[in-house]
Amino acid sequence: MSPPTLSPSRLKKVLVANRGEIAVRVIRACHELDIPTVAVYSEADRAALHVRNAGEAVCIGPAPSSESYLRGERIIEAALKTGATAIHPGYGFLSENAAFARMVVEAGLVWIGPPASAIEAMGSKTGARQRMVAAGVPVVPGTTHAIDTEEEALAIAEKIGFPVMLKAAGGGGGKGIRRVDLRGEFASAWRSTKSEALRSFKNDAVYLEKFVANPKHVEIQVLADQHGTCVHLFERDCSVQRRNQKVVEETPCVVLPAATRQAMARVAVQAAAAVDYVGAGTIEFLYSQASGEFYFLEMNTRLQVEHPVTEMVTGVDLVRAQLRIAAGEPLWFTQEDLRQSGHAIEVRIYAEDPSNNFAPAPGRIGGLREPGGPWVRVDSGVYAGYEVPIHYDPMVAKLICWGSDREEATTRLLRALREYRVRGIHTSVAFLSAILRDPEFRRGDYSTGFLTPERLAHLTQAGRNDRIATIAATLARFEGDTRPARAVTTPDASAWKLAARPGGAR
Amino acid sequence: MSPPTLSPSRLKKVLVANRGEIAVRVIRACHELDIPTVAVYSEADRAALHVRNAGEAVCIGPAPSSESYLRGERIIEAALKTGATAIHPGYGFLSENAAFARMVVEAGLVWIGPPASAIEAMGSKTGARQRMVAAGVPVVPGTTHAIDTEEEALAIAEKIGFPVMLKAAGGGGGKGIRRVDLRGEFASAWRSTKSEALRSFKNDAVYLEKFVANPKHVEIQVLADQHGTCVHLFERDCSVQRRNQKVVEETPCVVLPAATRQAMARVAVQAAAAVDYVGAGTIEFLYSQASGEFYFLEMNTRLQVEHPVTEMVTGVDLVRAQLRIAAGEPLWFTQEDLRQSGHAIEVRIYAEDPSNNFAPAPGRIGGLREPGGPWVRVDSGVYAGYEVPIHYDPMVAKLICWGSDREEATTRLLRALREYRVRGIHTSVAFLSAILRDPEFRRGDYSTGFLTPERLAHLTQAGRNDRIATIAATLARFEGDTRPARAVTTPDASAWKLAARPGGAR
Amino acid sequence: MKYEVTIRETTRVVTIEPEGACYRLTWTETDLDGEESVESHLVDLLRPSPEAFHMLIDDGSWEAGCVPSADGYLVDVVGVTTSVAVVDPRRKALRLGAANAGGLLSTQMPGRVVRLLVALGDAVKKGQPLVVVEAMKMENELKSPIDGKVAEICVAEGTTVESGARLLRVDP
Amino acid sequence: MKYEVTIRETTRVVTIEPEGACYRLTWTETDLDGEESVESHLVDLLRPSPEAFHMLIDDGSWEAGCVPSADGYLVDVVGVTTSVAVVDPRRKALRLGAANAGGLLSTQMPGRVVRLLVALGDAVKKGQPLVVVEAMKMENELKSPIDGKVAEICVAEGTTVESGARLLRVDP
Repeated sequence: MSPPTLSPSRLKKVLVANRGEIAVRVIRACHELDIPTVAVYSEADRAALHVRNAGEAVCIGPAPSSESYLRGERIIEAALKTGATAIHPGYGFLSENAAFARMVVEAGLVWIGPPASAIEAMGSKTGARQRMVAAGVPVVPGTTHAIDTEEEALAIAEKIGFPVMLKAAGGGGGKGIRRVDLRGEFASAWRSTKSEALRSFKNDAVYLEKFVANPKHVEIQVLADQHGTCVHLFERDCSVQRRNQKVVEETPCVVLPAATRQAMARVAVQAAAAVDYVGAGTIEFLYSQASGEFYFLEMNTRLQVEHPVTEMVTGVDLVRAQLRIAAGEPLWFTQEDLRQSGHAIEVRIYAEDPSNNFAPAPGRIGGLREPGGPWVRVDSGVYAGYEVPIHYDPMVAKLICWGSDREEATTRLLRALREYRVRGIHTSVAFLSAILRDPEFRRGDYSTGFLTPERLAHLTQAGRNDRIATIAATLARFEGDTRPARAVTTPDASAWKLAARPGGAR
Repeated sequence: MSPPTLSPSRLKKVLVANRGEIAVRVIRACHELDIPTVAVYSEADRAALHVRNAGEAVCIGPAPSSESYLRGERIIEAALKTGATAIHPGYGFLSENAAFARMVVEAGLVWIGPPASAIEAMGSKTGARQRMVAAGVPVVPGTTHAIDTEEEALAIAEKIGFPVMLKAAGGGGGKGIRRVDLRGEFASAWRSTKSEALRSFKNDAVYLEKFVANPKHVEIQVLADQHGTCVHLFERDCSVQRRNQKVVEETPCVVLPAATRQAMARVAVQAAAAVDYVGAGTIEFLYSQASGEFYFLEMNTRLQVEHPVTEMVTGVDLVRAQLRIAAGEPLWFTQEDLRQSGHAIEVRIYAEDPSNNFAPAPGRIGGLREPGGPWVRVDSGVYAGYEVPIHYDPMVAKLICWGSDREEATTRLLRALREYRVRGIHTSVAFLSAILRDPEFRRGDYSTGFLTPERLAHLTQAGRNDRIATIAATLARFEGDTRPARAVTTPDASAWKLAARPGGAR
Repeated sequence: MKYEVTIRETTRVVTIEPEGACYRLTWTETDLDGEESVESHLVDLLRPSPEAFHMLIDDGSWEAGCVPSADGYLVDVVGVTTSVAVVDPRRKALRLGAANAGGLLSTQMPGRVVRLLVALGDAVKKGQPLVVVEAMKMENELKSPIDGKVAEICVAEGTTVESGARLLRVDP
Repeated sequence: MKYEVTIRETTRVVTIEPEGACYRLTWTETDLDGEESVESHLVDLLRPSPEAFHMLIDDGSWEAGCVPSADGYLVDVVGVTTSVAVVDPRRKALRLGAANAGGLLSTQMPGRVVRLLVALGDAVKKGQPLVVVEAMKMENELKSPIDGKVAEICVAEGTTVESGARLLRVDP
């Protein structure tokens, strides 16, 4: 895997059209290749970490993303003004916006992502299903087109058999999806899915799929260069989900038979080839542990939040790969060079209160100590003293651990979570520890139905230490009441205390 | 490499007889195996990170290590008091003290290290040389016994040929070593080596070796279980040294031919077997790039500071391995399972001022931001607000990066150093970056003579940014003078400024 | 000194006194069966930074973060953040007199008021949604704590509110 | 406002004025050939914490740490820490009058005084070792800044000293 040097002409300076941990991640990859970087930021993000870490920074508008991070023309203007020659979109925001991808290229800039045509082909869920069927890729039984009327939809549902899933054709990110278990619930589900689809995606087209019971969500990472070579980097198991949002991701998927892994990977490369894909992409599948079958779900034509677990087991830096592919380099390794080595697990740290129905918990991080040591990776978007803003996604960091096997990765992640200190806001840290301690999670055969309401109720109460909290709060109040002028015990002040401490220094 | 579960009976609770980053490292490994931990600390270390991270903590005496970390009987007392069943010594302090190892075992505790007999056998440099010669291990030409008189020593030196090295038989850590280039310098070198040996090691025995010109310092990591199995984990190149102290360590050693690596590893396993070694150990060699020959230098019968680079390329957690071996488990992998995958480099972050002849720079860390992201490992012993004490070693952290090849590891480490922010004290961060940018370092064929006075003068001046420092200090002073009541611009206060900023928000 | 320390509806009366260079904390703990036992701990406290409390409690090493909040502290221990109210009983009567807690609606979460569902003077039922606050792309409905009449509205649609901010008052 | 800012024997006279919500800093830079050029920068400053200075300087993103020290600030930029003295010229005369800098010996590094090599009244030469301070297992010899006589000794052997502490005074 000896890489040639990066062709320098096309990536003189990269603008990162994103914020948070992913903007920091991309900036890091650029700096490792000695490519200068430009951050863009909204007025609410002057203090954001990606602004601190970038080489340059340009303000592109007010706090709401519709007035800043989603304003393609301002981003392109910032690139031209600072002399950036390429744009990396991260994930979310404009990353899967084909029109923006086109604008970037038309402005004479390099788009670090797949061609607009590939984004479009995969952007419509029904269109993608049609293409995949044509390419011989197995899809979940159902319609490949949006359905016009409720009557027609109901007829199809009865033919396929309940339960079924109603899905917004223009949807994504777990929204616009509704399960219907019974005939009697169909009418109301149909109407609410259509109206949510219209509201969320400005497109009320809805299609229908068979509901696969207790599936695993397994996805395959692919990388394709501009010269027709496409490889896969194995799978990720992202079945721990809450409200269709991934919470924990790992690789390998322990219950996936080797032959199924190979078949799934082959199909994924086929799917990418079918849309002339270039860059990093992910093909999502449902995998039934009961039947051993798998079905194409959708393709994400961008970097995924969970890309680090793949990096940890393959040794391939996916963002570096995106940059080199965008610079026109051929892939510098073959499918045969790639191996899954050890095991990696990622958890997403959110600013939310698990004990209060996961209410968002923005606010000032009064103190922060991130874990470290061997095989612990923190992809963070925050720092001590940072005010987590109310305007954006509540994810503050990702924590990834590698281990020589799944047990080692799990216990290492538990250790790292134990070290994680986020002060002044609620986070999901203890909830994530509780998931990692759950016996079903430890077996590895959990499905997307893992986080049942009962299990959530149980897991969100784990790890309480009320006596220690009682002691700390009492000390805080007492020191505040009795020594308001100097409330902090400095290490110095404590030195003399040792001598007086019973059983202490001798 | 599927590990059996840890035999639980012998390691119920582990006391870590050390401080700083290595104590934190060992505590992490224990917590990953669900083993409770006990920290010991001196009165100067109440605020140390290892005390914060451990499960329990016991004060064992005043600041000087001779009254705390070197007091074996107090450490054993602390173990018995807290119910610890085993002691891990880290490196330095009592880690290579055979008498302490014996005391631990006699107290009924598990010693997480090699048998006292192996420590003793390797503790005397001359004794070790004798044993190695007997075991067929190549040693540097010279004497295998301490030399009695100056006359005798001079005669041997003339026979071997100048330059020669005078070495304290009881020495270690780069101390008690003196190079003699000319006959005329011999008398004074002899006397000063003897007196330094007496002062530092309470043992004035001195022996003599041929000086190997421009060698590489290459060492082999071994792991041996209690059941007679010993494997090696390849080499580390630790040739970047200042005053015989390692500064940068990497693996693999790029100029080492595969056949030499194999021969050296075979010899290392032989050397370990010759003393019935158990646990993690390192055999150090001098390797001559000119002749292709290598010579046994000494064996370190403990964990090394630079163990992380081996972990990163082999995937083996060496501290976890120490614990499992001490618990009586057989090694759970074979030599054939081990591979060198990619490349890893470590740099040591010191509290010192490179621009002022590397003067120690203890003091309060006014702010700290450690780097993160993919394949960046920070083994730190400090935190923001911590006062680096004057009493101990100036190393505050180690930074380790892995890459799929040496170029990737190097550029990643440069990126991580660029992110490293240690406020309020001088550190070696920029000096380390300058080393990594040096063309000779980049070629990889540097020897232990790499850091010449001329190169040091050059490297310690790199990376200055006086204009930025001028601007920042002026701002600090101006805000202090004009708004003493509220010297800090909060993110909030800055929001309104954006609107007014020329070319800012629109 | 005595404090009433409340975590999730459980209140402990904690006595704290300096003892040598440490602190002694004592309280009576009631277990699930109603059995009472006295807890007494000697705490060697170090505050590496104002919000970080490192405590050696009978040799055990514990760390908590305490960040002052509207009604006490936000305390985090091993990843769990909890609101802890600490009340000095001598001042309690005073505070209760001043407050009018029953019908006050405030937000636990900073955000933006996206919809006001009631107008001044409206009769409302306990549990009826009154205001919708949005943060991080999630909407939260805040419900009336009591039956009554909307007596005061302190925010308008579009207002950005801090955590703990008073939104409106319902009088019984 | 004007300041004299000194880094490693180079002094710049820097003018700083608020400009809109930013600061304008101006000074004359002299290059190695003695050529002078005027530098003028608009700085958007954010202090995420008291010691952290994040600066957008003409769109460039820079960060420095500034920790107050005995004679100004310890400033770190991309891994290099430097002492920076910042003097208000209007107050300078005053300070010079008070100080008696020439023969003062102070330590840059906190540590322990392990040996005093001179006694009160001793005649000493410039460069002659006067005191040995130890920190982190390394000994540092501090030398006389001038020829003269030891006029004052402020520490004893075994004393622990802070960075910047005055150790002794040599009068010419």
